[in-house]
Amino acid sequence: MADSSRREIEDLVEVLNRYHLTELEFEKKGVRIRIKRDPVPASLPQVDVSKAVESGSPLERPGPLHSSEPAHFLTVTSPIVGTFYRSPSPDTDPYVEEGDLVKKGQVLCIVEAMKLMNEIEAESDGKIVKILVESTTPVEFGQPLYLIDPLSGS
Amino acid sequence: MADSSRREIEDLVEVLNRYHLTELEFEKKGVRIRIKRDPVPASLPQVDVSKAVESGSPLERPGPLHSSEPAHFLTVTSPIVGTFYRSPSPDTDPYVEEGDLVKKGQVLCIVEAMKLMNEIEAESDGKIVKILVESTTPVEFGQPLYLIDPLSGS
Amino acid sequence: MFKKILIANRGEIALRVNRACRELGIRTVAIHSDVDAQSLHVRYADEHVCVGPAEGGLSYRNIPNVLSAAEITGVDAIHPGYGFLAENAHFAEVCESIGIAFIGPTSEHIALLSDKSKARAHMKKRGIPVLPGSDGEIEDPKVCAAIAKKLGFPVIVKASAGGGGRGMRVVWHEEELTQAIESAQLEAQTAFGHGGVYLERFFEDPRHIEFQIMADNHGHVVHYHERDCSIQRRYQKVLEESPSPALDDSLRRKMGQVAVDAIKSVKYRNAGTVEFLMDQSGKFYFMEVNTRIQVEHPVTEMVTGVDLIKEQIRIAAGEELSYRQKDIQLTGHAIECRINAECPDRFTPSPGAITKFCPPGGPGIRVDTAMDTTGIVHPYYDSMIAKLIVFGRDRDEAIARTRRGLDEFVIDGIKTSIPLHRRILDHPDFQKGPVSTRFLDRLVALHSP
Amino acid sequence: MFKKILIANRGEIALRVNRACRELGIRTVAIHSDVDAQSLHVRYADEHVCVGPAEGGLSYRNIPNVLSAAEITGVDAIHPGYGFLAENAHFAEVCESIGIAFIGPTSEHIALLSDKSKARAHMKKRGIPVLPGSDGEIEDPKVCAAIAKKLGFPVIVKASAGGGGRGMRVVWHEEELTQAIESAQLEAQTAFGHGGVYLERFFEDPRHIEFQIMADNHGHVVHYHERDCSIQRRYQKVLEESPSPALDDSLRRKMGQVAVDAIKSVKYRNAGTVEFLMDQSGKFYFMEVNTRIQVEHPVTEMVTGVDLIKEQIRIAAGEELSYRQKDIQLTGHAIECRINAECPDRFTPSPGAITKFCPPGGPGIRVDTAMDTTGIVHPYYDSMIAKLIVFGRDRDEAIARTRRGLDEFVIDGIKTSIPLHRRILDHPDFQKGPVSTRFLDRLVALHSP
Repeated sequence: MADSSRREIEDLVEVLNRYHLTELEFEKKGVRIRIKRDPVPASLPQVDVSKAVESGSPLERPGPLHSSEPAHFLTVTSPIVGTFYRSPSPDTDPYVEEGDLVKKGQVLCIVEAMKLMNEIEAESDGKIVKILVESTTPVEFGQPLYLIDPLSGS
Repeated sequence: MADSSRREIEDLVEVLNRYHLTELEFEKKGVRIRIKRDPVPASLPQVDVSKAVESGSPLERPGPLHSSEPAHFLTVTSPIVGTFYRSPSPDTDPYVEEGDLVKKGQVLCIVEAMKLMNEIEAESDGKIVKILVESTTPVEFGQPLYLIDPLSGS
Repeated sequence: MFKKILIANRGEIALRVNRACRELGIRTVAIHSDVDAQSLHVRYADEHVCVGPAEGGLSYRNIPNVLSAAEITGVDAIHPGYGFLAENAHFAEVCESIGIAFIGPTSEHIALLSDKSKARAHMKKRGIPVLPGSDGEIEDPKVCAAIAKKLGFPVIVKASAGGGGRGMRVVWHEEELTQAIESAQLEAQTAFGHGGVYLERFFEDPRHIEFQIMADNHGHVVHYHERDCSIQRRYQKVLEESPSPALDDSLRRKMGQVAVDAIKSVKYRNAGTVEFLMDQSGKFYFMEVNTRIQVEHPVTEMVTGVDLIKEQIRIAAGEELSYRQKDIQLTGHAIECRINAECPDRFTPSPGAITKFCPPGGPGIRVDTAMDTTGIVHPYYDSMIAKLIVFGRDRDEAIARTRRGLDEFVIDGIKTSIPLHRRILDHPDFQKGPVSTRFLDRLVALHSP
Repeated sequence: MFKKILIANRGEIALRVNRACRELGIRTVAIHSDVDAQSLHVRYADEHVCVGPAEGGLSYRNIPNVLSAAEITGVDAIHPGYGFLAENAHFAEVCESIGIAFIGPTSEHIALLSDKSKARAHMKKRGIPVLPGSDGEIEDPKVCAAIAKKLGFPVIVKASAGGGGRGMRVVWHEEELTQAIESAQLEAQTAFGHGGVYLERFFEDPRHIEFQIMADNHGHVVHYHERDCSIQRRYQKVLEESPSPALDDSLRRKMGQVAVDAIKSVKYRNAGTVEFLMDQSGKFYFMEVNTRIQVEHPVTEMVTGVDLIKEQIRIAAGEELSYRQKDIQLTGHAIECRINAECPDRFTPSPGAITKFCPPGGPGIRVDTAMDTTGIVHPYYDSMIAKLIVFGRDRDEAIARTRRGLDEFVIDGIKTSIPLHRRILDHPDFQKGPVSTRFLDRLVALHSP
């Protein structure tokens, strides 16, 4: 197995863990990876299994998420097409790092389009959970740039 | 795994979460992503199972036909393409009528093809339940001509 | 030759351009709105960039985002298709300024020719026959009335910036004139941001004849003969054919030469269409130049064997025209039916999910569409979902084959204009030959519920 | 003109004939086996008759049932397509005897020309160049050996009743001769019910060139120029084109005249194909006449603009040819790819359910198929499920466009020969021009697993 494949799988496992999935399948260019994990063992003791079996209706929709962390995350997306920069210039620090607390209206990054620097601001208070794009990367309209946890910021 | 793929997966997770789905499959230009999560058990105990059972599953398939009489009927089909005649000539009686009992090998009708008269015989004893084609009508290969009840003939 | 082209459009024309690029070995970048992410024009492209939300003004017409998409993908050229940014002089100008080839004429050509009144004046000065009318835009009601009287009623008020029937008013009596001018000005101001109007004599039963032109950067201009687009509903083309049943060879040569002269007089470049209005007696008048490839270009491709989009790309890359006029021969007859997602009786749009899409096949049939075996017709964009283009050895065969193609065409889930096309093709007047631009409005009025 | 035609076939050719009938305003009757009841060729027809179970010998080749179907539906004529009953002299004869027009040559023509050895002898007598070989069938091993030595090895043993490579043996050395003759006779007897064989000189790297012919009942004969069918796998045509890259205008005219002479010498009627073998030096030899419309007829239609099926029907109805030789001009270049349901490496059939079928579109693309947006490939019949036919202004454009068309073609659920066609079109030898009938076998041998 090539190193790159190994890395890909590990990346996928990370996603699986982070979002509490039980299965993830990924296929691209003839490579297919499928990873699977037993449903969350940690929470098992709290679930009343007998009742779960009794209820039995296959049509029942799942209720709100049990482990709800990601559900309330906000995604900051690019409002324009251009090139994403995390810092105002090559020799300055990034506007924000993962883990930073940000205020509504605070500049998070720049998207350059047609030589114009467009500042992208936070739409609410919160904590930067994840930076999704590397600096100097081209981004398209609607592309997710940051994950923000608004609860952490309050 | 490329950043763009990672981003795509995370986007999908977001959709999964937002709409409380348990499985999501996405395919685009040779990239296929499938993510899955266990249904959330939290709400299970609140379901009143007894009522769910009483109400009757809407998924229940209808059972075998209630009125099962035709199930054992035999269909006599035309083995050739041609014109169907119930009697050997225009001024004679039909070979058989509805309600007649017939013996295996008994001539039921004629199918004329290319000026040749082809006699069609009963393949088993039985009662003519129904004559399905009118005399002098063109018939195709496999077209049902008679319904026979073999039990009535025994 | 270009290495990579951004196709600034969607739907069938985006696929059409993509196909030309593939055949030339050029990589393609699709742009798309967010609702179009799964569209065929995106799937066909080598790369794709989302440029905005569903609404065209915020995505396909969004000049900064479209140009940014071109920059981040590093393309050499942009093909605008038709509609959206195809006739936007500002867009062409910015492309020029940042060194990305705009596959079409220069921004100056677009600016000059999109002002119908100026274009008219220019052509008149060069001896091109134009419709009798006012010299330039009109303002003073009294001057207007005098011109109108001299032309003879009915006259037509047209917006300089107009197109597609907007900002137009037919005036049958002198007393209606002032009000018609004012309402046309208002409509033009609202629709195009420029309220200028001019006057022309109005012909009641004209034919719409247009010549396809191609001009390279080396001074060569050729025409690919005419298209007859007289089958229109409220100034919108519905069905086109080539050659026109109203032209004989001598008239065809004469009009073709006038079209080439008109194009040469402005030192035009790339693909364009010279539109003429022709009266019942065969007299023809310059109307306008369309500075883009047109929806109906395939009928010309069918009867000349030329790939107009590839030729556009080659010329924009600086190559010479690959044909001289004498090489361009008309063979057979072609008809195009624009298949719209619309109710065939009331012409209201019929967007929604196409549950089954199965185009016709066999000899002489070409289908240009962005639909897969299923598809979605979004309410945000043009309702045209497919073009059925048919070739026959003569007009009779083309008509018979088009009817056959329409019969075979399966589009389930939405309503389409296929029944309207059947009515046109079944009509004895159409089958016989030349009809006027009012043929279809009359036919529709007869059938209206 | 006929009022109603029975189409005695299935698949794409049944649709092809149906389309011609629709365009001529003729009603159609489809025949079908029981597994084909839902097929597109049935749904397209005005009427349909089930003529037997799945197996072709009991349905599509079942002469009494097919003729009964014609009688009960009251048709004037039968179009046999290709395969099944198309070259069955007995079937044509019965049609003639009951007053139903057989759309093709007379039963006598079929009988004469389907005996390859007799046809060869006939043509030789009329001064048509035939391959050096035996005069008629051979029996005596000693006489054989003498002929073979005179011809020079290698020689080829061919069945008089043969076709598609069956009953053929290449003999490289004298000592193999007797055994080769015996085994060819046995194979021919088994396959065709007639064991007669004859000898010809064997060419190692020939081209297969054939001329499309049409002859009316009034003594007129024209040819529609040639098709190059050198891309074959084990004597089965895979890809065809027109014009041939191996012919220049002078050779084309010469061969065309010989083809017309051959056809006139037997007072032939309706559509036919004169097949020639051409050696590396450009010398050509008559091989045989195919007395039917052929799978590859669309490439001729693309470059001449003629509808050959309609012309067949018109002629069978007694009309004169609608073209004189001088009216038939070659324009551009056309390529046909036969898309088979088969594993592209091992060539084993791949029947089953097609879950998605989406043909390519746009300029220069024609698809002849009986598949809907989905479909079933039955194991009982020929594995060809579609023909991709492509027109370009020249061979280079046709090749680029065919590659584009193959890339666009979506057929999910089964394996197809599309990858094989890509390999052919990508090959520099093919792109450069003339290759021999052994090109593909060599290419396949290189790639075989």
